[in-house]
Amino acid sequence: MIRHALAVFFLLGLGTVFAGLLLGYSPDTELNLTARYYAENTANDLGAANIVTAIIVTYRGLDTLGEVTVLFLTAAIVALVLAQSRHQPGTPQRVLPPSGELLHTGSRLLVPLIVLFGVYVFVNGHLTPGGGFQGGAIVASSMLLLLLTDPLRRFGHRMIARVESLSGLFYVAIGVLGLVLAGGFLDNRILPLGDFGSLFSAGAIPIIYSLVGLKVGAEFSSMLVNLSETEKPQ
Amino acid sequence: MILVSMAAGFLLILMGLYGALTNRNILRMIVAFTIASTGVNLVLVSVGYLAGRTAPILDAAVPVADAAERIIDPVPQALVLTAIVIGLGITALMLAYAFKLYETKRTLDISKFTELKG
Amino acid sequence: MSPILIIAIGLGTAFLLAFLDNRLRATAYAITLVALAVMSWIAADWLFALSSGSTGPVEIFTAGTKPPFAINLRMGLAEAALTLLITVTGLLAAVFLKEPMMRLGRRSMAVLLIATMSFAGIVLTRDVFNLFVFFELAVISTGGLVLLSDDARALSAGFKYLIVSQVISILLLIGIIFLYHAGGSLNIDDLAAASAAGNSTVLLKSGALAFFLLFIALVAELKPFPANGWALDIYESAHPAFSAIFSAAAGAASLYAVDKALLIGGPAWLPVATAIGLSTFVAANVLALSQTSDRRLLGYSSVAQIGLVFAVIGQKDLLGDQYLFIAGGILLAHAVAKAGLYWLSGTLPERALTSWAELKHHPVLLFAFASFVAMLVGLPPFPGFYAKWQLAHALAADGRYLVLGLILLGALIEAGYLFRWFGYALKREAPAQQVDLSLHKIGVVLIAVAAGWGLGYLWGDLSGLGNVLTALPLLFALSFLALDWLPAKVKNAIAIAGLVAWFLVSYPGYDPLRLIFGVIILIGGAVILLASFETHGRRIGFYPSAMLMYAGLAMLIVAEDSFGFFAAWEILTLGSYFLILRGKKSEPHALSYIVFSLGGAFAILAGFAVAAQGTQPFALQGLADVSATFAPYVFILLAAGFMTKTAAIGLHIWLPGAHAEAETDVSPMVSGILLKAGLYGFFILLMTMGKTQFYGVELTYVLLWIGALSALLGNLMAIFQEDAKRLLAYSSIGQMGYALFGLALMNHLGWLMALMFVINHYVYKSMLFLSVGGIAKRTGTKLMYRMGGLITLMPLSFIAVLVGIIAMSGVPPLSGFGGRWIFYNAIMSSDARLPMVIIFLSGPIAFLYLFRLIHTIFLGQLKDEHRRLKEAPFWIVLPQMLFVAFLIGFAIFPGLALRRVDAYLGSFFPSHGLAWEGLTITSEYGYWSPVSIMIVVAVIFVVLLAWLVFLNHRAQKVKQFNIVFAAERPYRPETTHFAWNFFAPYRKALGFLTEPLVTRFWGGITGTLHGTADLTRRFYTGDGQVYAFHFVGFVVIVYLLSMGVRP
Amino acid sequence: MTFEWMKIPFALLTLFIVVNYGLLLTALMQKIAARVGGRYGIPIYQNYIDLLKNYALRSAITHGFMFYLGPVFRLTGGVGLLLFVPTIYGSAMFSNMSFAGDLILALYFIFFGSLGMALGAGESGHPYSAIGVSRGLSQVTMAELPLALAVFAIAVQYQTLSITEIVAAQQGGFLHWTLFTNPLAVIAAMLSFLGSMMRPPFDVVLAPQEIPIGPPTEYHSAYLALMQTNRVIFPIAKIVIFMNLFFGGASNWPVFFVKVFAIYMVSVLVGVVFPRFRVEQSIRWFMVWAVPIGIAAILIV
Amino acid sequence: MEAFVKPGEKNRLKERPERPVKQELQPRVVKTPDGQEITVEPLKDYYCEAPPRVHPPAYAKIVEDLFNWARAESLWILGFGTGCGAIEMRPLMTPRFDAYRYGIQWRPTPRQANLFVISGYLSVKTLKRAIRSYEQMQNPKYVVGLGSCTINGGMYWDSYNTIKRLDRYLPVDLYITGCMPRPEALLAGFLELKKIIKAGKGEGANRYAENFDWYKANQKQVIHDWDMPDYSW
Repeated sequence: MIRHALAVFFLLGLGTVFAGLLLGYSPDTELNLTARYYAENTANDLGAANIVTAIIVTYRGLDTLGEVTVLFLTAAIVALVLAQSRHQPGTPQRVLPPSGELLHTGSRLLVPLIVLFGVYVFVNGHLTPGGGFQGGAIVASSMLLLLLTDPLRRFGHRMIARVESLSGLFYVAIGVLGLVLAGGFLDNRILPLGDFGSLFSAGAIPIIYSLVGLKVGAEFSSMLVNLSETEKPQ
Repeated sequence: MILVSMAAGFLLILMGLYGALTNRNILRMIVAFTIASTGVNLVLVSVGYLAGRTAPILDAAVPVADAAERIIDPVPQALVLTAIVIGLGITALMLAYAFKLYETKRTLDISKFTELKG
Repeated sequence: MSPILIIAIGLGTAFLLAFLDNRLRATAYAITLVALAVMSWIAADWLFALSSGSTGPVEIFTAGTKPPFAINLRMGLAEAALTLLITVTGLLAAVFLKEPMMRLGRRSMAVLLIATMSFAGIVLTRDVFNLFVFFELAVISTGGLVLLSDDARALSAGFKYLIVSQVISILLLIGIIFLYHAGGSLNIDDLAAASAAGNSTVLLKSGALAFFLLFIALVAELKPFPANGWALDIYESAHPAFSAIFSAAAGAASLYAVDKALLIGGPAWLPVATAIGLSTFVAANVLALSQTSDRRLLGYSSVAQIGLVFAVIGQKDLLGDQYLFIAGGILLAHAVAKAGLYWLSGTLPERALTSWAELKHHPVLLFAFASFVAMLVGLPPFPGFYAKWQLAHALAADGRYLVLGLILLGALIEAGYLFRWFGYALKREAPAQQVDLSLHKIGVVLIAVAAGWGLGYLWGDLSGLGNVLTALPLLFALSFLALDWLPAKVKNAIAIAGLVAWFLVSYPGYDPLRLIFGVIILIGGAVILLASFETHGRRIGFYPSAMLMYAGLAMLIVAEDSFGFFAAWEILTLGSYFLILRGKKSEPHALSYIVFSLGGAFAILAGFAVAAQGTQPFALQGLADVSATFAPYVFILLAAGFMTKTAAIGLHIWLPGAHAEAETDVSPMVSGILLKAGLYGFFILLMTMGKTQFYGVELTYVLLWIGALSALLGNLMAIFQEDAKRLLAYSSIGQMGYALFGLALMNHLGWLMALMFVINHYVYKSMLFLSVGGIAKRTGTKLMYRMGGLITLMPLSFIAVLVGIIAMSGVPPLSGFGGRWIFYNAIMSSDARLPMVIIFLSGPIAFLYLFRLIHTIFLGQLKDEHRRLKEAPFWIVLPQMLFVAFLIGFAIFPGLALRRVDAYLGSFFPSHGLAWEGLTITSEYGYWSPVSIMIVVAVIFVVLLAWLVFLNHRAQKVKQFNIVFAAERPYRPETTHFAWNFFAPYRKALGFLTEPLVTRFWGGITGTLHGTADLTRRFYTGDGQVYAFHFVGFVVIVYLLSMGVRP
Repeated sequence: MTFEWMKIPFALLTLFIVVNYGLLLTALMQKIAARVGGRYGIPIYQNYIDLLKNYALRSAITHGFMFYLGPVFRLTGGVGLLLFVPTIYGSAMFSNMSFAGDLILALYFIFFGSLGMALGAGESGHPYSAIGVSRGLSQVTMAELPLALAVFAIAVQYQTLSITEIVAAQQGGFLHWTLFTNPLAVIAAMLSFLGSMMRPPFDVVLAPQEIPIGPPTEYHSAYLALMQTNRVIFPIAKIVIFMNLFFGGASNWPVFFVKVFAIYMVSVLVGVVFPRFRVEQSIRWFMVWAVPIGIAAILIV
Repeated sequence: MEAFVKPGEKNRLKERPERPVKQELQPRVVKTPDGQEITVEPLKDYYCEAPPRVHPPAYAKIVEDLFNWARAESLWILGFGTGCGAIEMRPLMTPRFDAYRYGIQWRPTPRQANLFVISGYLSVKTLKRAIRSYEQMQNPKYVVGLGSCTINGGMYWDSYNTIKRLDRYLPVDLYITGCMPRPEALLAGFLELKKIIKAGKGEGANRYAENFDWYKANQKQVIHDWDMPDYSW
């Protein structure tokens, strides 16, 4: 009881801070300096139609690299944490109720479509809403579907790891290329900006976003696979 | 209008924190934190919203020339994406930890993991 | 090489590792090391370029766009240094982590790389949100690296960390977004410029709140008290190599992040930083007192040190140019030492503090341990020392006495537990365990040691005050570290030669006062060292410690400015501590010695700082010109500091044990020579400041009382001791009381008497300690009642003691009388009457313990087991005989030493001098002719002796039981030797004066501290949820407090 | 005040006079004490016989080097003290060796004999000797304090440490004596004097049966004779200091005899009236009575 | 009954079997601080073993006469009451008898005393102490036997526990008869002793040294637990 009261008390204090923020908040009517710059210069500078994507991939590319790294790191650590809990060969396999026919058929039908859609989302990240993360998550959801269908299914860890690793490496490499060939680390203008609004435009953004998509997909997959392969503690 | 969503975000944060501070079950705590994270994300996007404007994607509806007058602030949107991903990463990590913790003690009660103290 | 490559290489390599086959672990490991090395190299390259001035700070833009529209990084001097620290720590940790990483595979290496990269990123980035991203990376990688530990408990610690960092990241994000809203930018410099320009939107209302959230979230990463339970759990349970990173690299990175954030907040937030930092520093140190696990203790110490640096950040406004020097000095010393200690702990299998005793078999590791402890405490020649000095001066100049006081208090507590721990390592029984002596682990530790010394050199160079490490005496002392493999006798010869040579070199530079001290320290030291020829083997560790003390003393008396004085003071304190610690049972006593000494040193530091008021360098002569506002405080602080060394009553409790339990040849060093350092300090103090009033109380008058009480109580306690060396030790308290009394008389003869005491006390106390030591060596005990009747077996020792006690008790015709004579003449011209009563009483009391000393050891009944004893070893007797010769010579010709000094003192006190006509010394009141006294006494004595021999020459020599024993005969020598509780009637009458009130007082203080620590520990329940509570509570409280006092 | 060879015969003469006077005086005092007890007492010349007998004893033993030296130290202390103090005021010759040092020398030289004696007694190996020494030292430390205070008081009063000058300052009628100019100091000093004379009530040091006469238990024959010699010289030497400091000194031998006798009588009178104190009792007694008077003396000077 | 044996004659009585020496006087092995084991023989190591010496008078008779006069006029009695006769000594210190006027006084330590008054019967146990005390006195020294018991055992003539003839054990200079002798008798005896001393006949100490073996044998004959050196210096 005391702990609840204390929690309420402390959160009331925190709430005061939030209330202060809330009450002191006056919505902008104009874009601020930074946002205005993006609105006015993104198209010319970077050639990306989706300003958010431009910000994510280029202006704040370092954040995104970090973001990708977070996923990579999480995947690695989850693998590390769960490494010991993998099913050991020789112990009796789990027995699970069979998944339904509906799920089987549905997944067979849907998985290619989902993958295709995911790829579409990240390839067009610089033009339309969406991008590498979203696309990657979609790709990974196909993996989830497969796992739901057959929980005992085993995936090639090496394959996933390779994709993950290579896409990451390329991402960093492109970043460094920006340093060498263009204005700085992760500058997308190492490639021609192309026609504004077309698929092959905005310099390296689509490539980077694709790499991010692949990487995110691979990482989520790897996490899912790892979690799925983990045995219940004996 | 925007204050409402922001207030909702703050409320979610406080609710999440309350849950995290009062539930002893680790899984419940993790869920509570995701609620709080959602609240944060909600607050984040609320801040960038400008009344009566549209998404920051340049297309036919939003020509480059008067983009500055037509779009909302793209920065919070970019930030929230990052925040979401990071939140996701941490959640995954906590889940993995939760699994391991359960494995060692066969319990998910946070107050049972107090070998280290003082 | 662009600094961004540090990040790119870290990430790229991490991704590359994932590509490798899991079986190619060795390759992966090699790649990791190479990557970390390259990262370090880049940072080092930058550091070199920036510090040599060949390039200025650079901004690194990403995305080819200028900030604030894209993320930018900055590489300046501070960034370069911190990045180097982080990457090198990462590299060394990787080396150290070889086994676990090879076991867990490439993923763990990738995590380490990312961790290192993200800490570097935190330092480099200038973007708030980017900071958040790097922070989260750091959090997650920490969550991964914690798992490298073999300790199963690390799992729960990691989870607790994740819980709290969830809360932190929530606050951080809210803060960032509202700050963005308020400032329209995410760039730190932009925001800072906006807020500095008084742009109302940034720091008003919601902007201020937003900044608060950002700030508090970043502060949380500094593990502030009490929201730091999670951090301690990690420190305790994680792999030590990771704890090293967590302490050194993560701590440094977080501090720098907060520092950057404060650019936005501006000076208004500095007091908050100060408050949080200081409370963390003090509280964590108090809590560390009651820790028994090495790693948890180090954790508390890390928390404390980070708190200290945070407090220093809070002083940013007044530190100006020195800010980086000070904060950097403390931070780097902490980082190197803490990392080193964690790595060292990684070589030991047991976690109890006492299990570090295993190190005593490994001198090199012990040296490393000592270096680290000294670094943490901020002793010379390490960077923390210079930083502490400058910090104290800056604080005192600005009147921030409370901050200064708390910092010094915390540092003292920290020194307490660290040196206690060091004492365990040296003195406790080593458990049956093996130190892991793998080359890579030891190598890492030694690199840390080297780095510490290197930084010490660097900081000394940068300080502008004189590099301690270039002082010749110190180098000479340190060279014994390298020579320690030589046999002790060779080293001894070198040491003696060094002392004498240094005396000859510096002789021309001494004025008469310094000459006396110089002779005692250098020549006197050499004479005592003769006794060290007695030891066999290599005597590892003795010579570096002893010579360190001598170096400090030699530097002390030539110091011209306050810095040189203080540095020398700390050096001699440290050296003597190691020296005292060598005694068999001296662990607790050495500890109380170092704690009292450091307490005193801090008082001196504060005193000098207050006196200097920012002037640097501050000549000691400048003490004379301290303004009247500060003068009494300066006087009190300095006097308190010096009194800890002279063991004035109240501050004396360290002395008896420290002197009594020290080795045979160490006791005379620490008693005969070391105590003089305090007196020298008093000379300087009184010479420059003279009489000083404090609220109408004359401070020298207070000193007079303290001196008198020390004399009385020291002597009184001495007479009740059963242990011969303890008796001598207590007697030193009394003797120093006399000297202090003489100085505080503030007249010519008083000072002359004090100087006479300086000389006499050196001679007879060294002599007595040596002979008692020699006897204890032969008899195997220091308890006087176990001895007895040794006069025929050890005649030379007897003569030494006899001459010693005659000289000491002031009985004519030996030199002690001269001291008394001058003393009486001195008090004649003083008005302080009451303290004299006490001094009068203590004089005869000295006679009591001296008689007891000679009686119970040499006279009375010889014991069964001592019947075949031999005289003390030649080398121990030799210096005693030199002293005897000197005492007799000095008794006849005191003018040899005193005349010049008398003239010299005349320049301070022209009146009441002595006249030296022929054989007679005349004062204003009386006269004294040492030669005549000697001749008259000798003639009478010889005549009477001849007469007695004529009458009694056929006397039958009888044996010890041939005594009249109430018509019975003695049973055993033990029961016939009247020695135990020798002055029983005295104890009945005056024993109440020796109640150990002072010991109880200090015991009460330490007890309270430990009690507080034990009570506060309960706060850390170990429950991760409670820790989250702590954090939320912390936020709320800081909010209420900081908002309460600010608009 | 320098050394001349002529001083040696005069010193010997002083010594001779004092020894004889002392022998007679102590016998007389014993007789007086006997008369108080209703006894006839020893013959006035008894001390000479005892001394002669002890010197004439045929055998002796020795416990060792310091045992041998103890009495020598003791007597050197007595003789030295006598010679370091000016005996007759105004006589350069009977000032003896006082050119060697002033009042401080005299005060500290008192300990010389005690120290040697204590060492000799210690080497005898007899526990009772040690107990006696322990008692004696304990008592004397506290007994000395009022004296030190008184001496300091009058040194301040006369602004000198030279005994001769202190005596000189008291000349011109007995009202100039310190006794009347500074009575508190004199009282304190005389109380201290009682404590140092080894007479009741402060003679537990020598408790004859409990610790057979304490420190000299083992001494006999010529050793004892030396100590007996000292026993007649030393109190007089001490009394001479008191006389010089507090009672105007003596400008010729008859005055000397009278004043010494009178001062000696003080301790005898007290001694025959009071029973013995234990050591801690006497320490407390000095603390409670003598020391405060001494402190008062130095405070009002 | 004891046979009468003249001084100088060999004791013809058969030797009694020796009793084992007391534990504390037996040789013992002790460990020195440096670890050696040494044997301590208390009787040898702690006591002087030299026999007493005969001390001749001064070379010149006149000097010796002077000395003897002084010795006679300064009789220091050892304050050791050995038997019931000791009670008669106390009155000598009182105003009524006041022995001090004859130069007689009491000393608490044998080292400083010249006259040992064996005050009445002497039990065997006390004899041992008396011998020790006597031997610790310095030459010349005198023994006065007080009362009949010291002459022939007196009323204890057949006691198993007292000695009967003091002069078999110590060289007696003078007997004062009576049971008990009055203090006046004591004073008279002391004055008589003075005459003996002045006549140069008070050489008991030298007699004791000359016939040391005989005295020792006699002493050891009655003192069965002889646990001390032959001569107590």
